[in-house]
Amino acid sequence: MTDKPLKSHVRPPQDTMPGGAGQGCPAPDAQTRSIWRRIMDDFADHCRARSLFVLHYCTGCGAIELPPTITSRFDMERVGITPMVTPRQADILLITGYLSLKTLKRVILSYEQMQGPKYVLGFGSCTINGGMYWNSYATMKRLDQYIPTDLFIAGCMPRPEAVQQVLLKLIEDIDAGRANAWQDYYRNYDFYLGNQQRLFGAGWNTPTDVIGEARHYGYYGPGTEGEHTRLLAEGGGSAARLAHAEYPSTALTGRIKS
Amino acid sequence: MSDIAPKYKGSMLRPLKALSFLFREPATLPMRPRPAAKVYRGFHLNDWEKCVGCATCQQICDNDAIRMVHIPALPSDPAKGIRPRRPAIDYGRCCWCALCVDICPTGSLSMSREYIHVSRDVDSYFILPDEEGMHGVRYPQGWAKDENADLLDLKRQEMPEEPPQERADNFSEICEGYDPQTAMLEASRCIQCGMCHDACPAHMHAPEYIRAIFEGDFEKSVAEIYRTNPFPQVCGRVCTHRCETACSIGKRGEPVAIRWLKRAAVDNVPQDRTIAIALKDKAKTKTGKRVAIAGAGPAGLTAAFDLAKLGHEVTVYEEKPRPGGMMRYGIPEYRLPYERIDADIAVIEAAGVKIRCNTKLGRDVTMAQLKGQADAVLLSTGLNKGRSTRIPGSDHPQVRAAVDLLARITLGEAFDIPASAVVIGGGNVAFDIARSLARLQRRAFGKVEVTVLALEERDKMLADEEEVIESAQEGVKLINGRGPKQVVIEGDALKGLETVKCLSIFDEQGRFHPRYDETDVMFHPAQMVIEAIGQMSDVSFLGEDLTEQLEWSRGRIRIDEAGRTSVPWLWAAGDLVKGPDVISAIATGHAAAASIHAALMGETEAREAK
Amino acid sequence: MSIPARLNEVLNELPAIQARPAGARRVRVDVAPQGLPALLELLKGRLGFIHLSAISCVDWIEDGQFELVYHVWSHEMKLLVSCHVRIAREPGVYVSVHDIHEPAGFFERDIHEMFGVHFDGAPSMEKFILTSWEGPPPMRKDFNTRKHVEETFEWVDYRPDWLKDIERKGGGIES
Amino acid sequence: MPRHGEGHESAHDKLKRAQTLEEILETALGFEATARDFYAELAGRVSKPLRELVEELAEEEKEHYRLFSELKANPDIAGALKELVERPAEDHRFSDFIQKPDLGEAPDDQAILQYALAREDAAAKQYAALAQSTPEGPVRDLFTHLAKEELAHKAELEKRYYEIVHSGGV
Amino acid sequence: MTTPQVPDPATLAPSEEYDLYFGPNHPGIEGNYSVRVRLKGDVICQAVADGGYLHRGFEKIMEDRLWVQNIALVPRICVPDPVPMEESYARAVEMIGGLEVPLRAQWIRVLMLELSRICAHLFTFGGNAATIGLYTNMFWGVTMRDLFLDIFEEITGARIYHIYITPGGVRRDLPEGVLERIEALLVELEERMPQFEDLFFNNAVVIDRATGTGRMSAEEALAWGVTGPNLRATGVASDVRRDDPYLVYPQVDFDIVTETGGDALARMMVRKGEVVQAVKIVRQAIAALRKVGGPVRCELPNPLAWDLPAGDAYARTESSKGELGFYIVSNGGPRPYRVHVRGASSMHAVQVLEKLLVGSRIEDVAQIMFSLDACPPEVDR
Repeated sequence: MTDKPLKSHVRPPQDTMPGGAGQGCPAPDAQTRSIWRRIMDDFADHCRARSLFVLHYCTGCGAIELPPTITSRFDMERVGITPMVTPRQADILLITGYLSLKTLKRVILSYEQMQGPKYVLGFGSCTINGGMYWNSYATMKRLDQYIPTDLFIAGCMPRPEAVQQVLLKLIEDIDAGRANAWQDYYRNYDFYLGNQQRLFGAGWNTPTDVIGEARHYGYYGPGTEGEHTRLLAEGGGSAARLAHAEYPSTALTGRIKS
Repeated sequence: MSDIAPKYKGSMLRPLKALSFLFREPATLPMRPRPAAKVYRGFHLNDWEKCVGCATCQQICDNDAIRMVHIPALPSDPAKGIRPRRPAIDYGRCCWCALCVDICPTGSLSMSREYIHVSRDVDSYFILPDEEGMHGVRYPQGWAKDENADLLDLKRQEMPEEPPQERADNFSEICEGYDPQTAMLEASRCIQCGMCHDACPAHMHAPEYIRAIFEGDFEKSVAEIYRTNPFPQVCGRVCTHRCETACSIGKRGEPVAIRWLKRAAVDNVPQDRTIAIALKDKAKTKTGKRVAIAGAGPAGLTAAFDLAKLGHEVTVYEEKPRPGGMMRYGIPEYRLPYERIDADIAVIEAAGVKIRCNTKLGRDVTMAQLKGQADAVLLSTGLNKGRSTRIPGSDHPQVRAAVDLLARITLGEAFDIPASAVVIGGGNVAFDIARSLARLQRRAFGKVEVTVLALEERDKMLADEEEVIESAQEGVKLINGRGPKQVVIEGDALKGLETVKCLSIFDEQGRFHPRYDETDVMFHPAQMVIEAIGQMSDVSFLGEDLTEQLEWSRGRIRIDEAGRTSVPWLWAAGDLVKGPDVISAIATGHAAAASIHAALMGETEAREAK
Repeated sequence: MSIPARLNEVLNELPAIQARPAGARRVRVDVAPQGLPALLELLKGRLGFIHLSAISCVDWIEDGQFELVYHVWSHEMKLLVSCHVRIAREPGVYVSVHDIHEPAGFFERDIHEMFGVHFDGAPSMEKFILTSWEGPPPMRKDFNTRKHVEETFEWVDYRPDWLKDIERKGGGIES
Repeated sequence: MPRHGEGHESAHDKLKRAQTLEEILETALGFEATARDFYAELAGRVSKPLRELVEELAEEEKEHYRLFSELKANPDIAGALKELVERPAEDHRFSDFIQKPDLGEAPDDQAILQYALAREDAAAKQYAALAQSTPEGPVRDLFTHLAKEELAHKAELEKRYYEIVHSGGV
Repeated sequence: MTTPQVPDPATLAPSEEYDLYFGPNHPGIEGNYSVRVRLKGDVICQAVADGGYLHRGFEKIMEDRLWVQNIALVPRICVPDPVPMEESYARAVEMIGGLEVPLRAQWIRVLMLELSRICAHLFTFGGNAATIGLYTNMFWGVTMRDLFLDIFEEITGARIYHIYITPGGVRRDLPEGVLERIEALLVELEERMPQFEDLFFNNAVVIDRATGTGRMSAEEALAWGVTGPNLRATGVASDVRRDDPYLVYPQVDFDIVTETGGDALARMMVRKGEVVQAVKIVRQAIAALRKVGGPVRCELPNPLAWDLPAGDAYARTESSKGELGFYIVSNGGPRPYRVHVRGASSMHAVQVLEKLLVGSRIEDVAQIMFSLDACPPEVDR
């Protein structure tokens, strides 16, 4: 964190006007969709809400309450929620408690690989304001600064029943079409990237081209690009980014004694 | 695949064993939250009636999750240790360890069995717990304090005292004081909530000096005490310890012995070190201003000490042969030994205060002379004349005032000790004279014949509880609910006192409104009747024209909150203007000294001094 | 709770050693830095102290020293010997004992990461836990974790409704 | 100026003779006036610390005078009396079994208060006794009301007495 | 912004070896941990453990908390088996402060330790079976464990993080009727054991997969610092409860379960045996608790003003993972000067795992790691 960008940066307003200034097709907002499109969306929401896959990634200590939630005693399979091993096929990313900085990098990588619409649930106090490890140098303090979070749940750690309730609430939100925090990642990518760079330094980047995706999905807003994404671009083209990516394959050979 | 060992080759029918599962209870629970256990640590509850806002929960919280929220509408009473603030808890930090519940001095904080809160809005995780619970659903209480889970030490360290038979006939000090080890143990009970600081009239830095004792640094403790109180020896023994009434630990247990810790601190520091500490902040330069103080009581000497440290030339005039005022001549030695008073006064004299004894204002020196010799004069002569009930026969020579007798005992002037005596009054002064007389009687006659007649009932007595208990141990009889009717005299010998039953003293609004039952008359035979019903000041030394010049309110000199009278060069402090105890006198002494200093140094606009 | 005789014999063979019992089945041995490997060899060879339970490092910043504590356990004697060694904080270099006790590899790497003590000859001095941390070794006493957190992170500024109307009535959060 | 103290005995007979409400009120007003003048005169003689106390007593008597004169001027005396009587009031003795001292030249605060208390008590007793002796009707109501007024005033003085004598003005 | 160009594979050096990141996001890993393996075909020729994903700097923030405040932090060090952490911290503080724990509190601690051991082993049954693809055992193990968590909730007020054992004893006495409910649960567990055996322990596939996987000899185990069930699986009967007894373990009659195979199967068999022993100990604890009365906590000073005398202490406990050590140093202040947590998995998950993986096959990585019961938070702290 040698060259830290500006300490505080104002986060642009959440709800940008539909058909924002950026390029690409305007985001399909509720009113202007055709009847047919709206029926399809509602049906898609309904089906998606009934078969959510949770990414099987125990990011923090709260993950010990996931096996009881998924296995027979509290059995979330009744509402169609089962663990899924890979981010590509997962809908929900559970941040179960604290995130050490190293895990936060992997969480951001996994989050960006997940297909939209995707949902993030913050378990326990550590995701809200630092929790027990508020004075630790090694953990992040507020989850919603690094990836957009749909719902938080109180507890240290939340019980399986509480996990059930948050998942049911999520299903409700999806049905009602409210669970769209993930769009905020595109609309205000600069805010998130800024926070991430503040922790991991200006050189921090991920192989996902979030800005391209924002344009593709039509969520490109005034907050998508800004002062931090400029730092990202300055860090060299995608080749440099690949080389500088977090897990160079050569790391292993360096240490193996022939 | 290697061939399977025969022992594990199950038979074809083995899978049928699984059929037994058809008839078993499924382990899956319905999709509703189960009720939590009886001691479950769920969301917080706080009983706002019991909570006094002492913020101990904030101190123990290891996640810095508790913030105190000031709420003006709540009751606030520094004297009883109640602050208008309640804890708010940040569920973005809390780990539900319930240390706050276990340390809560009043036991108001507890946890409910509610454990579900799902929300997108981060602000909803900052709650102000009350009895309703987080969502106002009144979940039953879960984890609460019980005797096992109490983190506080509710019992006070024993104060070693002389047993009754040893102290009955002598004036040696009863309380022997804490040794350093016990003092540190007692000091460790303090939770630094600061309620005592608010309740004390002089706002002593009690938490600081208690913490210093706990750390074993008695000299730092003495330094903290001398910031606000130049009489640690005296106040360590006879203070009315309002701080202990406000102490948070006192809400459910015995309060921290704040008074006795003062004494422990100053007892464990040699006198020369105490003087060095007390005079650390003495001004180097003299201001050249002179201040005359009438009355060497706690108020006068405190003001003298402050002013001397500020560099003024201070002279104190005292009518009695030794300085100390009511501390020496009003409090018996078994409560406050005289060498302790001298120790405190020695520190004050070391600050450069000159005390002229046996010089009575109005007799040996006049107000005009004081005004002439000094730039400012402070009156702190206190209330040293006893009030009489003036009931019929109360002008008989054997009807004495308690304060006069106490002064005589201190002065050592002999007086004919009555074989039996009756004391009218139920306050500390009444018990002081009763127990002193009991000692003198036991020494002279070998038995005690003293009866205290108190207007109040046993549970509403004005005197301290330990006074009443200890006096009974020393043979002093006590009769409650008696109002004096008349003194019975035959010829010129006093036979005794007639009293009537007092039904109630205060009416419903709590105002003084005694009601008597005329028919219930008792006769108490006694050779002497001592009146300890109140005291009055003698301001005759002021002289006619000054009395006229001064403003008066309700029979006492009118002063502003800093103690300055309407006459610019005259201040007043102590019982003369504001009582009732030593610590209040000290507080008014500080105020007067500050006001005098400000006036003398011209910080306020230079009103025409003379 | 005295020191077993067999152990005493071994200890007396080494220079600059103080040993004293420290509770049930615990013996504390203070040894000079250069004497430690020999001590571990002797204990392992003669008395069966084959199990290195842990190597702890304590940062005595006032004395400018690190204290390395080697806890070795003997299954035979049912005894834990804690060998205390004091090394200078700067440059904070010491010799590796991984050849005597294999588990030392992990502990030395951990101490290197957390305190910055370099162990000559250690199998690996690379970072294991703090790969994403560029700051100083965090367990050193001169690294203030609270100050670091205050500079790096921002806290939630809660504005719930109940707080707003208390503030309207003149109340509010006390600092 | 009638010598203080003895005015009450003759007042008893005077009141006995008066029948109509106006006359009774007239005589009561007379007593209040004498008390007020007595305290006003006394205020001049005492030293300053006590002057304020005595002036307050004079003020209170003047207040009494105003109350009674207002009542007198009220056309429908009987009606007004009825609701005034309902308010309960009880009789209380004194804290120190106070006798009426002879004030002498330089009375102190305790002596003055004891005198005032004794005077109020005597007046209250006397009105109460008269109320007993008169038949049901407006006259009895008037006497009861007068007794209650005096009692209320005495309670006020009692509180002042406790504050000054017993608790040392704290 | 240009689309990312992927370097032309042809330009890369030819190699029949390739590297694989096993974790941190992997169902087979218990918690958040990863191993970078170099594969030649399916056989691993090189493994490097990479931890630190669950690092919270416990030892640093424990230096910033009062002695009593730390009881809230310590259970969080190892999530599947929190009670030994609380007990070991409490005992280390008691050794420095010279506190006397009342007898009843000691028995309650033994009860809690053994119940927690049963929970941890049930969880490991489930986990180990899952890594072989046998998910039914995971369902059974976790559900049975959940019944024990209900008991913990009833006694301590929380399911996982009890924060119940405090220096000087325990925070509250047992609620009535809980001993009977524990006995009923033990009977239910014993009824279920045969079904576990049928499903898992006597399962031919499991035995075949587990035999010889991750084998280590007794000498290797002792040299590598292996402790706990993994060491006993190689035939060495070393158990902290017997060698360096604490609490009332000397009065408890239990035998140390050992196997000789030293491989994944032996480790599972040792754990199965330990569950049976733990049930035996819990029964003895219940019997004792019915007789032993008295306080559950010794007199403690006010936590805000409690200076522990200067000194250090190394408390060792037998957790379900192995030997757990708390080395605490006090400089006479209100806060610990240094706390060093020696987790059993710090040996098993790093050097031992790297050695065992070399030569084994890629599909056994998860099984070897779970059979070692390596709990990553213990390693990273």
